[in-house]
Order: sequence, then C-alpha cells, then structure tokens
Amino acid sequence: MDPGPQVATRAAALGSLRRRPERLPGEARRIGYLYVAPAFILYAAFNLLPLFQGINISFYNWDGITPGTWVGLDNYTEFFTDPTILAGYTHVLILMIFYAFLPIVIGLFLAALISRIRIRGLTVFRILLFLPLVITDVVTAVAWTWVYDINGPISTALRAIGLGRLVPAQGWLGDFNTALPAVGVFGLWGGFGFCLILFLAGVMKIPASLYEAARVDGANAIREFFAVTLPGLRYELQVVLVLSVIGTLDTFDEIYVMTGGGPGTATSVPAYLVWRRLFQTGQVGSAAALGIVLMLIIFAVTWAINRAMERGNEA
Amino acid sequence: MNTTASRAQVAFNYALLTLCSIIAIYPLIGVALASLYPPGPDSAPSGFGLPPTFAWHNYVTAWEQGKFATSFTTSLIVAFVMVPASVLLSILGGYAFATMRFWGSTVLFYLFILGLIIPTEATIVPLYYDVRAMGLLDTYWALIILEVSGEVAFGIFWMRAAFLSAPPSLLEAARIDGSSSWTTLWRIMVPFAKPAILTLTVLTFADSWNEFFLALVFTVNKFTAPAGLASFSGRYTTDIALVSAGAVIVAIPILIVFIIFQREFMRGMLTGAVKG
Amino acid sequence: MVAPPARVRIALAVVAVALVGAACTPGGSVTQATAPPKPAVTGVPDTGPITLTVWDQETGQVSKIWDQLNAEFEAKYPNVTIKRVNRDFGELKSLLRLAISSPNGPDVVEANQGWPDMGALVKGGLLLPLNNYADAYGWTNRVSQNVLAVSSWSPDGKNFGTGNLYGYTTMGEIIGVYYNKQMLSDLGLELPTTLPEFEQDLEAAKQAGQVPIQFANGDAFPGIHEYAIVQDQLASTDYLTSLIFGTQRDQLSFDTPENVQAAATLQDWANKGYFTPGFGGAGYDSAVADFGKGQGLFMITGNWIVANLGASSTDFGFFLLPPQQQGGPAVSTGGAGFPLSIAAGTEHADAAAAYIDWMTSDHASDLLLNTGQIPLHTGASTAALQQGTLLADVVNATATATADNGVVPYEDWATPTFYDTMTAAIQELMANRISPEEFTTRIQSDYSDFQSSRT
Amino acid sequence: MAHVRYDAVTKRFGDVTAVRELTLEIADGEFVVLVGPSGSGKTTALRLLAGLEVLSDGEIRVGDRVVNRVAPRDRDIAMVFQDYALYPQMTVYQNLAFALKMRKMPRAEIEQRVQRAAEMLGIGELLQRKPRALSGGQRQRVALGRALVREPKAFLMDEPLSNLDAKLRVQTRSEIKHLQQQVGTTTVYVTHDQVEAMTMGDRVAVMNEGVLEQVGDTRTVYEHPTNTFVAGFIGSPAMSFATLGARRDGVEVTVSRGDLSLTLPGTAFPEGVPAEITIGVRPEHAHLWHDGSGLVGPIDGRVRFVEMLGREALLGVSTDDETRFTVFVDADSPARLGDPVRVGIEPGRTYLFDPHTTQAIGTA
Repeated sequence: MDPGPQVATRAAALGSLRRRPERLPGEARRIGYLYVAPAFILYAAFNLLPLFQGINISFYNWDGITPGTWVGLDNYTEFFTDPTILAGYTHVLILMIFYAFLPIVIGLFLAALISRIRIRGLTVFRILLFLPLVITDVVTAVAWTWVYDINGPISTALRAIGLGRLVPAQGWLGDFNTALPAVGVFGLWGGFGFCLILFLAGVMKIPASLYEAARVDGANAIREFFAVTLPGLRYELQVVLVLSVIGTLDTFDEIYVMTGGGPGTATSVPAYLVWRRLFQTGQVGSAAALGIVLMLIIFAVTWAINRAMERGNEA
Repeated sequence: MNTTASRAQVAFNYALLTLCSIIAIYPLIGVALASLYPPGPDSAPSGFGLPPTFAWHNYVTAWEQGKFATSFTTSLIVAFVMVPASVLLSILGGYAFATMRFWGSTVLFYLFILGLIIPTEATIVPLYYDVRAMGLLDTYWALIILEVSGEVAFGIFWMRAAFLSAPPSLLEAARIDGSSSWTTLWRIMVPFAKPAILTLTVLTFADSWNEFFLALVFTVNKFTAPAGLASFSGRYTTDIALVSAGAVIVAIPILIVFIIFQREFMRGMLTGAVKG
Repeated sequence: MVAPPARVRIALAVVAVALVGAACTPGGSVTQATAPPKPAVTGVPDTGPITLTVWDQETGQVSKIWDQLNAEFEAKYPNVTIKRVNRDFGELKSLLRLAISSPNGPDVVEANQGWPDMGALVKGGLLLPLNNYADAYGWTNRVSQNVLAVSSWSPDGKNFGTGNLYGYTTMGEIIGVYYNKQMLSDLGLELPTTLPEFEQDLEAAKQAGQVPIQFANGDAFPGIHEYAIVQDQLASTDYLTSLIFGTQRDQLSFDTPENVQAAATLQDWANKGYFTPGFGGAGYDSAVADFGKGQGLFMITGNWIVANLGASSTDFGFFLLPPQQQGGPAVSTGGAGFPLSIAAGTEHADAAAAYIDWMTSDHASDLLLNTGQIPLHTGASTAALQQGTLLADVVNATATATADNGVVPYEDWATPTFYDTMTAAIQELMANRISPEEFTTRIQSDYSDFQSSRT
Repeated sequence: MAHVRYDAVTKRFGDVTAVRELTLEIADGEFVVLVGPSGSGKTTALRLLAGLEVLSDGEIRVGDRVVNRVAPRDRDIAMVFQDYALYPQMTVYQNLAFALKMRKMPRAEIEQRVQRAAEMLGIGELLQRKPRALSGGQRQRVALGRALVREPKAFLMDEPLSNLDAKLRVQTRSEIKHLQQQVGTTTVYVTHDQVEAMTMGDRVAVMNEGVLEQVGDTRTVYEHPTNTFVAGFIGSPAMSFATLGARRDGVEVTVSRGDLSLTLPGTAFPEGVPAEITIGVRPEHAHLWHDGSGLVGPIDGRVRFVEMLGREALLGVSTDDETRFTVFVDADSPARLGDPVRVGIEPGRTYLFDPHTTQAIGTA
C-alpha cells in the first residue's frame, strides 16, 4: 500500500468532488492567468501531455528502442488473454480486502469501542498510530521483510507456542499460498492506525446531544453505533475508502522490495507489471496500456464511491 | 461528556489504544533492534531478545556499503529545491483560483483536480522517453521537475481551500487600500494562511523524501534514499542486521520531521481528510 | 444542432491538438551503429585526459580483481581514469536500457548475451560492432568460434549467432555439480557416472538425513540452471543450441517429450525432498554459505562460486551432471561469461577497445583463474594448475565438455521475456502448482509468440 | 472633500436586479445614511461606489470624475467594513499605515498622520498590538482610524456598528458623528437600523428592493413619508395601517369599515375622495379616549397585547373586524389583555395613502 501522506490528503481532495465548487468568488481579473501559468505549464507538460502520449503509445507494439508497429487495441485485448495481467488485477482486488476493507472495519470497530470520553495524551497515541503511514514505504517494507523472515518474530512466536508446523518452509513471502496475504497484512498494518485516528476524530465531532438523545430513546450500544456513529462518520468513511482503494490500486513499493512479484507471479500487481514491462522485458506498448487501464479503473472506482456516498446522503 | 463514564471504561480505552500502538510500532522497534545484532548472514535476530552486543558499527558499514552518502545528498537536494518550488507554485495557483475569476478558471481548476486521480503509472512510460529526450535522465532536475508537477495538483487544491477560508472583506479592504494583487498575496493572504502553508510544506517534504518509483525509473547513479535502500537490501538480502541499519538510517529524517511537525501532519491528513 | 458553448469547443480543440502532438510513432528512427575504423596502432590514444565509465555486475573476489586490473590499467595509461559502476545482475539488466543512451551513460558495459539484453541493444544501434578492433588486437584467433558466436548479431539485431561481433570475453562459465567429498565418502558413495546413479546418490543422502541438493530459489535465477543441466542430459545439444539462437525460427518447439521429462524429473526431485527445505524463499548467497559450511551433499550451480569455496580447496569437488546412459557425451550449460561491449554513444571507442583487450588479456585471465573463471582462450596456463583441487575439477570438466562440443548456451537468452517466463514457471513447477506438461506449454507459447513476431 | 453622485445607477446579478435606476446626490461633507431592510440593495449601492462591484449601467461620480471604470484604489475613497477587515497579522500601527505605504507616502508623513488619527480615536496606546488582542470596540475604532488616515474624498461605512453590543453601539454612534463633523469628509453610511439612520444622518435615503423610495432630512422622512413603505419602516414601533372605505359628507369625509368610522376634514382631500383610502397612525399619536377632548375617533377595540417599556407601555388594540392599532399609554394604565378600550387620534396626525399606489395623499 502506498498510503503516504500524499495519497492520504490527495483522496481528501477527491472527497470534496461531490460538492460542486461554489461559484468562484473574487474579482474578475485576467492577471489570474499569470498566477496559474507556472503551475499549469509544469503540470500540463509532465502530466497531461504524457497522458495523451501514453494513450498513443498503448496502440503500438514497441520494444522502446526501435520504431514501434501499430497494433491497435491488441495491448488492451491482451488483458483477457495474458494470464499474468489477469493475475495482477485479481491480486490487487484481494489486496483491497486487506488494504481497504479490513482497516476500515477494524478502525470503525475500535473507534466505536473507545467511547467518547476525552482521552488525555491522545497525541502520543496519534503519533504512534500514524507512524506506519508516515514512514517511507520502502523502510516499512524492509522492516516487514525481516518480520516475515524464517526466524523472524512471527515464525519464532508460532514455534514458541508449538505451532511451528504452520510456518511455511519457503518463508511467509516465499510460499505461494501465504505471499499475497502476507503483503496484505503489511497493508492492513499500514492503514488501520490512520483509520482508527480518523474515525476517532470523526466521532469526537459528533454532537454529544445525538448520543444523549439515542440513550434517552433506549438505544443499546449496537443501535447507537448504527443510528448515530456510523451516519456521523459518513464523510470520513467516504474519504478513507477512496484513499485506501487508490492506495491499493497503484501499490508498488512494497511489492518491489518484499517479493519482487514472486514467488512466480503470485504477488504481481499492475504497477509492478508496468515497471517490469517497461524495463525488464521491453514490452513498452503493453506497459502504457496497463497504466491507462489502471487510471480508468481508479476513475471509475472514485466516481462510484462518491456516487454511492452521495446517494447515501440523500437517502 | 464525562458523566456516566466508569473507571473501567477509561481503563479499557487506554488498554486498547496502547495495544494498537504497540502493534503499530513493533515492526519499527524490531527493525531498530535487529540493526544492532552482529552483522553477517547467521546473526538472524528473532525479534524478541535484546541483541547480544550493540553493534553500532553496523550503521557505519551500512552507510558506506549502501552508499547512503550519495543517496542522502540526492534526496536532500531534490527536497530542498522541490518543496519550496512546489509550495510557491501552489500558493500562486491557489491564490488565483480563490480570489480571481477569469474565463475558464473553473475548467482549469478541474483539470488540476484530475491530476489527483492520474496514477504515476499512467504517464511513466512516455515520461521516461520525454525525459530521456531532454537529456535529463539521471539528474536531480528530472526528479525535481516531475515531483513538482505531481505535487502541484494537490498543492493548488490545498491552498485554494486555505485562501477561501479568509474573510472576503480582507481582500476588499486591501483592494481599496490600493494594494496590488502581489502585495495583497504576500502581505495579507500568505500571513493569514501560514498554518496551511506549513502543513503543505511538511506534507510535500514527506512525499518527496518517500518518493521511490520516480527515483527507480529516472535515476541510475543518483538514487534517492528509499531507492538506495531498496538496492542495498536487494544486494544484502542475507545480512539482516546491515539491511535493518540501512532501513533505520532512511527512516530517521522523515521521523524527525514527523515528530517536530506532528500537529501539521495531523491537520493535513485529518482536517484535510474531513474538510476536503 | 446548436453549437456547443465556446468553452466546450475550445476544450475539444485543445484535446485534439494534444492528441495530434502525441500521435507520432514512438521510437523515432534508429540508426545502426557503424563499426569504428581499425585503429592504426593499438592501445589508448594519448589525446588528453579520458574518463572511461565501465558498468559491470561482478561481485565478491572477482570484483576485487577488477579493481586491481582497473588500477593497473590507469597506471599503464596515466591519462585515463576508470569510473566503475557496479550493480547486481537484475538491477543492471533494467538500468542498462535506461542508461546506455543517456548523456552520462557507460562507455564499456558488461551486458548479458541473448535476445533480451544484447539483442535489444544491437537492434537499437546502441552497441558498437567490434570486428575492426578484433582484427587489430587479434581477438578472434584467441577463442573458439562458438564463444564468438554467442556475442555475434546481424547489424539489424534480427539474427543471433552470426554477423558482427558486439562483445568479447576470454573467460567462460560452466554449470555443474559441486559435491562435499567428505560427506560422499561417509555415505559410501562414488561419483555417479549416469543420471540414474546420481538419483540413487540423492536417495541415499536423503535416507541418511542429509540435504541431497543445497538449493535456494528466492532470487529466481538459480532455478533455471537446475532445470537446464537436467534438460541437457535428455535433449540433443544441437536442438537446444538452435532453439536458443532461434536459427530455425518457429519450426522448433519447446514442447518436446524430453523437455517435459526434464520438468518431471525436477518436480520429482522436489517432491522427494531432495532440495533444501524452504528453498522457495531462501537467498542464493545464504545457500552458498550453508553449502560451504557442509550443509548438503551436492550443489548445482555455476563456476562463479569457486572463490567462495576456495579454488585450491580439496574438501569440495566438481563434476558435470552425468549423461542418461553410460559413456554419453559430457553436456552442460555454460560457455562464454559476460562479454564486454562498447556503447555506441562513447567518445573514446579506441580507449574502450584497449580497456577490453586489457581486461581479457592473459594476465587478467591468470588473476581471474583462481576465482574459478575458466580461461577459454588458447595459451591459457592451466597446465600449472595443481590437480585434485576444486579449480582443477572445474577446468577439466569444462575441457571435457568443450571437447565433446557439449556446451549449451544459457536458456534465458532465447526470447526477450524467457527469463521472466521460465523463472516464474520453474518456481511454480517445483512448488507443484503446475504439471510438467503445463510447464512446457506455457514456455512454448512465449517462445512461439516471439518467433512469430520476429519479422 | 468631494460630492458624490449616483446617476440612474443599475446593478444586475444574473436575472436579479439588486439596484434599479438609483439617482442620488450627496453634497460635499454631507453624512447620508442608506437605510432599508436586508436585500434592499443598500450594501450593493455602497459597493458600487467603492468599486467592489461593476455597474450594469448608469454613472457614479466622485468629485466631478466619473469613476465607473476606475479601480477601487484610485477612487480615493475609504471603507469601514462590517467585520472591520483588519489585517490579522499586522499591528494596529501597520494596519493604519498600510494604505499610505501603498501610496508610497514619505515615512515622516505616515507617522504624523497615524499619530493624529490615533489621538482622535483614543487608540494611541494600542498601536503595537495585534488585532486579536483588541476588544470589539477597539477594533471598530482601528477600522475607523484606517479610513481617517487616508483623508479620502469620501468615507464609506457598511453597518460598522452591527457587531457591537447595544450600549457600545449607542456611544460609538455619537463618536462617529462627532468625528465626521470634525474632519468634514463626505460620508455614505449603510445600516438596516432606522434608529441609527435617524440619529446619525444629515439626510436619510430609504431603499427597498433596489429602489430609492425617498431621500430627505430625518424630520421630513419621519413627518412626511412618501409612501406606506417609508412610513412603516421609519419610526419604531412602526405605524399601524388600515384600509377603509371613504365617502364625502358635506364638508367632511367619513371613512369606515364595519362599525369603525372616523370623520376627517374635507380639506385633506384636494383632488377628490377615492372610494378606498389607507390610513396610518403612529402609536405616539394615538391616545385612550377619555372624554373625546379634541381627538378624532372614537375607535372601539380589545387589547391584544401589552408591552411594558419602562416609563410607558405599548398596547396592541384590534377592532372587531381585525383592524389593528398600537397605542402608547403611561405605564400605570389599568388596561389588561382582552379589556375593551376606546382610542382616539390627535387631529392632523392621521396619514392618508392611496391603497393602490401606496403613495401618500396627505394628513388629516
């Protein structure tokens, strides 16, 4: 998961997409173009233009060195024939359970458990719980490579309580069955702290009167959660859902460091496939196509989540 | 709302939060401890006991073997050029979008918002060949330009929200007082939005320091710290102590920045997440 | 139709312009690299200070020797300074494509032969043809034809094994079986002379609770070597060589009974637990270290770990995997080591050629000899080698294989994506996730895709 | 100083017309108050003068210069905002000096002007403080100071007192008025509080839905409102209205509805008696009917509410057919909720309006 601060706040911005920006205020001044120009020139030259170039390249079969040959949509139809691409997307969907679904569920559960009392020293907990998200992904990936080592903490602990045979001979990251879930747990560890803090902050903002009203109406803890807490966290839920889903879809750092896509292609993900095809196997056209499709999926998912949350608001 | 909370509930909260915190920091503490085990493939720290001897020397060897001197310089140079540039451009752009109406400004703003959703993977392929054509491969400038062009999208969104929160009368007073848009920006709006600017600076630094994919693609000798660590851990897979030392070295700068600017990080990621 | 509002029309125009701007064929034009003329006099031209950037992937002892050779070269030509960039195998593979054409790219580079690396670079006109230098320095008559063949390409990079010379080395590699002499005698076994005998030894070691074959496939490349030498005993050398070179394009197929049987054998060994437990995740370096500490009867890998076990060691021996039947030809995978090539973009072609000549000189090969690198060039002083040592075993084994013309090139040279396809397929094969038949069909589809795409 | 002129000024926001055909002349040194309910366009009119909004059409002149196209900073006007708009990061001194620095005024003169303004406003010792360290009143004074130092052609004030508490508001009103007379700068003051308008303005301009209903000195606007809106808006508590049928009785005119009837002198109807007439009565002109001593009436009704105002009480009276009046009585009057009561109007104090055009006809 690449849930660095960049993505965290990036998704925050997306959360606001659902509200049309109110009519832009301010005086009508053409000097505005001058202020926006430097940022826009850089942004257009290195984000928008390459996007079009990428789309163009994705219609070629190109090894990156000699002139490419036009192949139309072959690079895209390859998605349904090439098993490694299909595998890449199924892996990332599985990872989404660990990177998005579980942290949110756990975060919500814990936030609900920690009732609304002012917690002194919350900042200390906030710092510690934020660390996994803030520290460089490569560092946390290296740390977890050690955690998953044959005689790292997890294996030793299991052996200590007599479950040594559970430890896969190939090592957690080397075994075909445990490699992907292992990366998943790494993402869960990275995300659950942020979710907990975000939801706690959200719960703190829910007016106390709502809780008192629910209590007066005789709501038990469960009913209170669904009647007050959950609706109160609607906005946080939407943002963290978008954040973690996008974070999962363009995962790269930990896959490169921890498993290199292995064993075999058991943990290959779209972003890793793009890198591999661009650099290792010289399938540049296909790498471009993979990137474009990944972007389209991210668009669709973000739009869907915003739309679902939007309808949720009106319901 | 402290009324009916029983002592047990408070104790339970602290217990739960402490447990979560332990889970969150255990791998980092573990790797820090592992880095003090004697080097060599068979030192295999199990992560529970303290290292037999505190092999502080690992850090020196890791620093040299992993050539972190060069990768740290790269990361620092890139950050120290990229962060101010990106923040400045974001302030200028955000200011324009917040306080001025010009034809097409809404479309332009949405174009930037689009940037938040375009993953690096979608543009990396052509970018590689463009940068190579410009002869910028393996230069600090490649990283600086690409990171700034990536950060600006979010930066402008962030600064626009910050400037919009200023009372409109402030701007109008400045217009009447005869202050040009430039003076208004630097004498009035920027001081007003200082907290938001500090947050943006901290977040931009974190993104730059943690950048890995761009470094991997665009640099060869001039690796950034994370790329240096990845290459180092790739070559010394067996020597866990040494690799762990490398990991701790790369973690230190961002850790320091986070501890110092913890409030800014929080505001950036929480209110940002909520205010949107 | 009401004209769309001005804003939309402008936006569409902008998009159209951008698309047109980006709609040219990627890759531009490629000019084939022209061979630099034959230098009047060999050696580094004394034309002021020259910096030669050299890219290599040597590790351990060999890397130290390279430093020594570089220093000696700088001493010999004071106006030259060597800037050495050392990266491991996988990293160099990806970085090379990136760096070779960038302004501060390398002058001399140690590129892997075969379609994926050298083939791609030649096709892109990024390597200089070395024929003129070969004549000037007399390289061609120092090594056998097949050593040159693996570094030869048609100028357009479409045919492998013929045409110009793009890389040169005088050192060779061979993959075989290292064995722990002490353990072999403790188990009352002799050196196997046939494949079935070898398998009996494995079973015996297994029964005795020893690790029959020390092996770790975390780094993915070792798996290819295990499979290759088993395949060498079952399939014919000519079939394998032309398959890898691609001389008969898509007439040849990987999906042959021999290849299936080789896969079945490997899977069988894995299921019988003949390999180190947990080989899937372990690192290659730790496996070599463990073997050196006496864990494991055999270890199947290349000659590059001789230095790690000690060239003059008498505790460890080396033999080629024996043929199927008694008296069959000695066949194994190997051949020329990583050759040195000259980047087309270099400004110091002559100096680079002098450097290559220096790094492949007799003096260099003598130094490299005791790291286990096998001199392929004539006149190598292997005679002075002390028999009975590990190094002697390796040199003799290579000599017999070369004599029986049984040196098969590396299989991952066969197509640009073979390395990926095979490493992943072997990992799944040895983890029992795919059957030998599925293994060969998957690799065949990669092979046939590439052959049919070769215009 | 300079006079200010609005000439048929109109401002449209999309299809909403905020100001319609506003023509208003403000003499040099005059203190004119724009008053009206919220959304009446008074603030927009002020912002048009300030240049913060662009005219849809018409002309605005400051001095004898048409300023339609002129940027706010070049109009030489100073504005005091409702939320004071003090630059939060600058000290009081910097706030005051900012506009002068923008005009590249020599430092000595800036120093001298700021000190003088600070003295006039009694904020001398606050100069080095930041706005957030000041009270509401102090901030308000600094905002005034900022306008003062500019010595502009005109002061523009947008409800500057609305954020102060009631007591401070009354005190500051007189201070602003006194200050304005001292410097003699033409001032356009916007407020929705008609008491403020009456106490501060030399002249008052009443606006409603973008239209200037009436402009005149405070007495005229109070005594002779041109229509029911101005009559109802100016004066607190507001004038009560009732629409009655009318017919001529010889030299007098009787207006009646249901069992309520009043006889008014015929002279009040120079252009003839319309079928219906709207009459307006200010509470201070209506009294309890003791013995018919010279009051027009009587009007019988019941007490609907009683509001104790300290020295006096305000009675809400409604007749059988729901015509409603408010009447001032002295505090100890016995009238209680629901009691029947008889009311009379001081002669010549009944305002007459045309029910259809709402224009004033006269008084009777």
